[in-house]
Amino acid sequence: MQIAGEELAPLWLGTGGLTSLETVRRVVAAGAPGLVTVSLRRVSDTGDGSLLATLSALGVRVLPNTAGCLGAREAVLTAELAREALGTDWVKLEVIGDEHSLLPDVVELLEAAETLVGRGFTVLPYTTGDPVVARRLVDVGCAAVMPLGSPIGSGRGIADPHTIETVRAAVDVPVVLDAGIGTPSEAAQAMELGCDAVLVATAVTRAEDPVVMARAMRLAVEAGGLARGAGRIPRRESARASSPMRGRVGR
Amino acid sequence: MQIAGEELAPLWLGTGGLTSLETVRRVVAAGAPGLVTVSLRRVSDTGDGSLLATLSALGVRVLPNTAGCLGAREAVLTAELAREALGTDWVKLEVIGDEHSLLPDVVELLEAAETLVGRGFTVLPYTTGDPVVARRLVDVGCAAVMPLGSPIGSGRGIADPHTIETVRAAVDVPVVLDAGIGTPSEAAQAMELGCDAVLVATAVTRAEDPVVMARAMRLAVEAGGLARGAGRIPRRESARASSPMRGRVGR
Amino acid sequence: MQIAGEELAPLWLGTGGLTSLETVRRVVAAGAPGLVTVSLRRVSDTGDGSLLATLSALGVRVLPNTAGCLGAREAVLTAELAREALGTDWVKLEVIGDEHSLLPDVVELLEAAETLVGRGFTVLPYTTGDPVVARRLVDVGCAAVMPLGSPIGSGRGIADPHTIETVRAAVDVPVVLDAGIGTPSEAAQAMELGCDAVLVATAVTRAEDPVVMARAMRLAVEAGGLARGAGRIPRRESARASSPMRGRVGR
Amino acid sequence: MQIAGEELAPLWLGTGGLTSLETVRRVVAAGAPGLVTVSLRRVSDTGDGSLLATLSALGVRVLPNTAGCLGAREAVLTAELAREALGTDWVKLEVIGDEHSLLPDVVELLEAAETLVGRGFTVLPYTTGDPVVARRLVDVGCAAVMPLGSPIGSGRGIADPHTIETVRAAVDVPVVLDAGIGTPSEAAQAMELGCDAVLVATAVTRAEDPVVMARAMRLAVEAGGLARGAGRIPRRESARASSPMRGRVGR
Amino acid sequence: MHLSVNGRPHELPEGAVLNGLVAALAADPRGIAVAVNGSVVHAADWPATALYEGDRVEVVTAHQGG
Amino acid sequence: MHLSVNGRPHELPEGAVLNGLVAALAADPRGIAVAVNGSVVHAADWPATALYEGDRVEVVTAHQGG
Amino acid sequence: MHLSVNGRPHELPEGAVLNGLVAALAADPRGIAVAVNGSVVHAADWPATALYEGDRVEVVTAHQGG
Amino acid sequence: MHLSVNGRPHELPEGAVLNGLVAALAADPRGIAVAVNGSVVHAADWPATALYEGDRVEVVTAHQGG
Repeated sequence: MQIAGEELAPLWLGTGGLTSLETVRRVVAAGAPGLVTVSLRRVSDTGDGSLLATLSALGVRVLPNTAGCLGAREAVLTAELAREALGTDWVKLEVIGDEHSLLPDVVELLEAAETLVGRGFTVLPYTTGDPVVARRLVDVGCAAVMPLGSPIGSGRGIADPHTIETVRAAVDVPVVLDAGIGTPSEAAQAMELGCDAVLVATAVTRAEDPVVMARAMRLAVEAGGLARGAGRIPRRESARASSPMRGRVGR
Repeated sequence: MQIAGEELAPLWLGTGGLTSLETVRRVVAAGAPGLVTVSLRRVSDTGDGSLLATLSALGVRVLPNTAGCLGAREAVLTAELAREALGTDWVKLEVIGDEHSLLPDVVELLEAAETLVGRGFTVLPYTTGDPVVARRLVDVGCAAVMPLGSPIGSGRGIADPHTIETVRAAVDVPVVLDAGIGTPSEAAQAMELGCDAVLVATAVTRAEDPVVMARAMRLAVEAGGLARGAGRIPRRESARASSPMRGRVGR
Repeated sequence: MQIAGEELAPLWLGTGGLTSLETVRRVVAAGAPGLVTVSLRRVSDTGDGSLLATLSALGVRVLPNTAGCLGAREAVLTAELAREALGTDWVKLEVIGDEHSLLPDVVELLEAAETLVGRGFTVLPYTTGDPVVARRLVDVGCAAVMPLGSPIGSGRGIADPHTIETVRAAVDVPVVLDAGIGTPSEAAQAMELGCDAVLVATAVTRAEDPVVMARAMRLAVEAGGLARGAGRIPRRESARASSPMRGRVGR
Repeated sequence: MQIAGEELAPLWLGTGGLTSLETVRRVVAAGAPGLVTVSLRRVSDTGDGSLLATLSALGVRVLPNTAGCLGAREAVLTAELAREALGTDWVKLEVIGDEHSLLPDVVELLEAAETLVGRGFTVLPYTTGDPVVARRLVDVGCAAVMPLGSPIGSGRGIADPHTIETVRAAVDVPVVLDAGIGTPSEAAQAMELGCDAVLVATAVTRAEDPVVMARAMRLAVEAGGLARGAGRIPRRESARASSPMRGRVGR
Repeated sequence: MHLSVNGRPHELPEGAVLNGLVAALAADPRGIAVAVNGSVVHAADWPATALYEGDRVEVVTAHQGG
Repeated sequence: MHLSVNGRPHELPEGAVLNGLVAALAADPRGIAVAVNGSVVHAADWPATALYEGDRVEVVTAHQGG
Repeated sequence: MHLSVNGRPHELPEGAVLNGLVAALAADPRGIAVAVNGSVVHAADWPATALYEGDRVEVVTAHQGG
Repeated sequence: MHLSVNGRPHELPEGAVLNGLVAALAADPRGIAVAVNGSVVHAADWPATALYEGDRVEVVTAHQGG
């Protein structure tokens, strides 16, 4: 899939929750992600500062997010700081309604998106499964939309597949499933539903074996993408024989 | 996974519905299946007879089935003929209750299984999601159980995932999901639920592009198997932040 | 609905778990069940013996079950004792495969059903969602079939609605949903799917307020039954306006 | 439930699609709704004008909607006309994003809601399952929120029950499920999830027998409301016996 | 003069007032609401409301709806 | 002599009959059913049913159940 | 004489043996299995297997299947 | 003078400039971004950026995140 003319692998990985930079290295190697996301935090709270060095050594694209921002003003400032710190004008725009549900606040999101597009950012907004909001995000210039499957970190997969299909049908920019994925089968389903990429964070970083899970996600996302192009069989109410009924012995 | 001490890849393919032997070749190459299934039919109804030659040239294991048999007697005779024709004592035992639903008749199935085990067959029975029946099939000596996800050819996936988990917990032989799979995400889910292999027929053979779908299924089954070993995150009612909440700008 | 020519209300209630005979009285009054089920237990384990007196004072039909029986022989003896103790030849036939899953053992169930029908019982078997087994139960003379929605006491509702529809289509005797119901919406759904009655035990007896829940179940079962006859609208992929689009202001 | 201090029955009915005023009368009698909704349309397109006379003769509260409005300005004018024509300042506020999906445009919806509240209306907005938007609607003064279960007229029920629970938890005004209900079981489920009322239109008006379906919906909504207060049993992974295991014959 | 009434072209003599137009469209004024150029005009004001070239008039009433 | 009654060891004098055993276990015989060695014995036959060493007796009644 | 071959009526001269019938139905005997009256006859026995009036013969091979 | 640095009270001598503060907080300036009173200050401007009583300074860098 492509963002702003750049070709990216369809699995995107979050890094939050990985327990060491060595694990980051091995997860990135196993998942071969199109990009990895990072957050921006105060130096006094970040501990080991060599994450960026590790990621640039791996040559993987880094996408800063505005995770945890509760309003457009905060999110815009965080995006500006990210551009300064990381030297990229791409941003995963996250504006949440509250710290409990972590669900998007689409009103503040639209305001922040419009502002950042105006300042030259490539904006990838984390949003709900609402196709009308998705269309508005594209109208203000977002480069993709990132609807959630279910709440962040919940591992409940795609709660209502129909919403993803409607978002897919509503916009002509890439659709990236964001949040809720717990297993490879759910990541594959996202692609089958028409997504161009899948962002997985907790499902990999907090799995018992993040490295193996990263590889599983990579294979699943590839499988789902291939399947979309291969034309699935229709769902049928009744059965249909896969062996011929004619020519059976004794009939 | 292993059947009767033999190592097999976890994707199994049906061949019914493929439109040419060339397609059979390309599908087998793309899917790299642990085995492929064939049916036994009267010569006067089989047309092109070189299917076996094609498959043996590919070096893939062939598993004859008793598809379409409505009683134990028919199924046993069909299995005997298959052993004679193909020189294998493995059989996918299928005894259906009627030609409409194509659902197993577990009473006739148990009788046929016991008979065939007694005659030295390695019996792989197509059965329902009933763990008590599964245990009985193992008690009479079946080498695996093959519960259905949903009706044959329906493409409705795994209608009740809990049944697969209960069958998995009920037996200590390999569990192979059989019937109902429509997409790679569903094949991956079967493995995540604890299956050791997945048999896919219609979903590949009647896809718009069977070759690409075969490859997608192969990747998905591998992904699901890896995921089971990698320890998925728990499902949570509420959200959990994947980026740290501490150290946010402006808070 | 009718069993053996007798008209019965479509809500059936279990009595296990009710904390007092007074609660039994109030639950029966609130639920107005077509019948209530009881188990047969050794006198040394039954404590307060006036349950039957209470039920006969209420004038409600009593259906003994063979709950907990692990084989046909046990179940047949328990049914014989029930006929002797209660003076009814109706029996809810339950033969389970193990004490953990409490799922039916359909092989032993079919054997016990045939025996009891031969001895003049009106047999109502607790069975799986397998339509082929359901047809066999009717073939040996059962007066109804009672497929489970999900495991006994699990409150998970109807795990796979399609199985209930297929059982409904497979037999011409009454279908009574048995086991798994947790809420009135699930009881209503059972009726919408074509069941003639719903047996609810734990969902009422272990609710915080069994009396109110019994009334709720009664209303829900009536609602579902009415709906089946009223012809539901088809499910549609896309929306359809319920207000006319013509004549809107300003268009 | 109460809106603006007024007690209303928990079933609300739409009138679109009923084929005659006589059917309107019989459906209202069967459903005993807390209110019925009507649309505002140009006289030249409304045909038989005696709908209002019929409804006022029935003594049922009438709630005008702004169905089909594509922007805040249109919706506000339609609401003003409704107040003038019907003499009520209650309005079901509907602002859709497009004429195909009929899904709410939450940005225009919030603007229209704020304007109408400022002009003294009692605003009942048709909205998405987004709890953050729901909270904003309450913040601008809406008297209730009406989240959709699935698209208008689709009869697909509550696509993601979790969204209704989160909306319920997010606001302290009445929650009325609006759109998508196809069957009584789904209406009961809405109440079980915490809704205070359910608005049903197409599911009744386009049922084969709208009068019987209206009665079924009334019973189902009452059942669901009772159940919420009665404390459902928890869902369990495994079974739990509803008859005692102790004291069985032969054990 | 040329007006738009309920989205359609409409001819009226100079000096026409709203009251007459509404009466022509709806036998019974009860349950009728009217807007001229996007603003509601109360029934009491119909007699005194003159209409002009190009006015956009909406005359609506309740209709069955979801 | 030693019998098994409802799965538990039970002592009875030689010559005991079923009637007495049932009476000892259940004050009110209504709603009671009895099996000896896996066969039901009708209430009418209790007085005439002698018990023997090793008999397995089940005495049951209705209990709350699902 | 009259036989049933693969479910269809079939005429054969008296004294016919299985070998010839199979050859007539399948050019290449590899991958072919045969049952007469419900019992499998191994390929080695085809030449020596006489056919009789009313025999039911099944001649099958592998076919694509699920 | 009293400032707020990353949300905590901070003391600096009169005349302090941003450069020194950043250096004190982060050994390596690469990957560091700074905002004063809600506006980003580019690294090139740190030496010339004087700090004043009450300034709110944010000094941030990349951290693992979803």
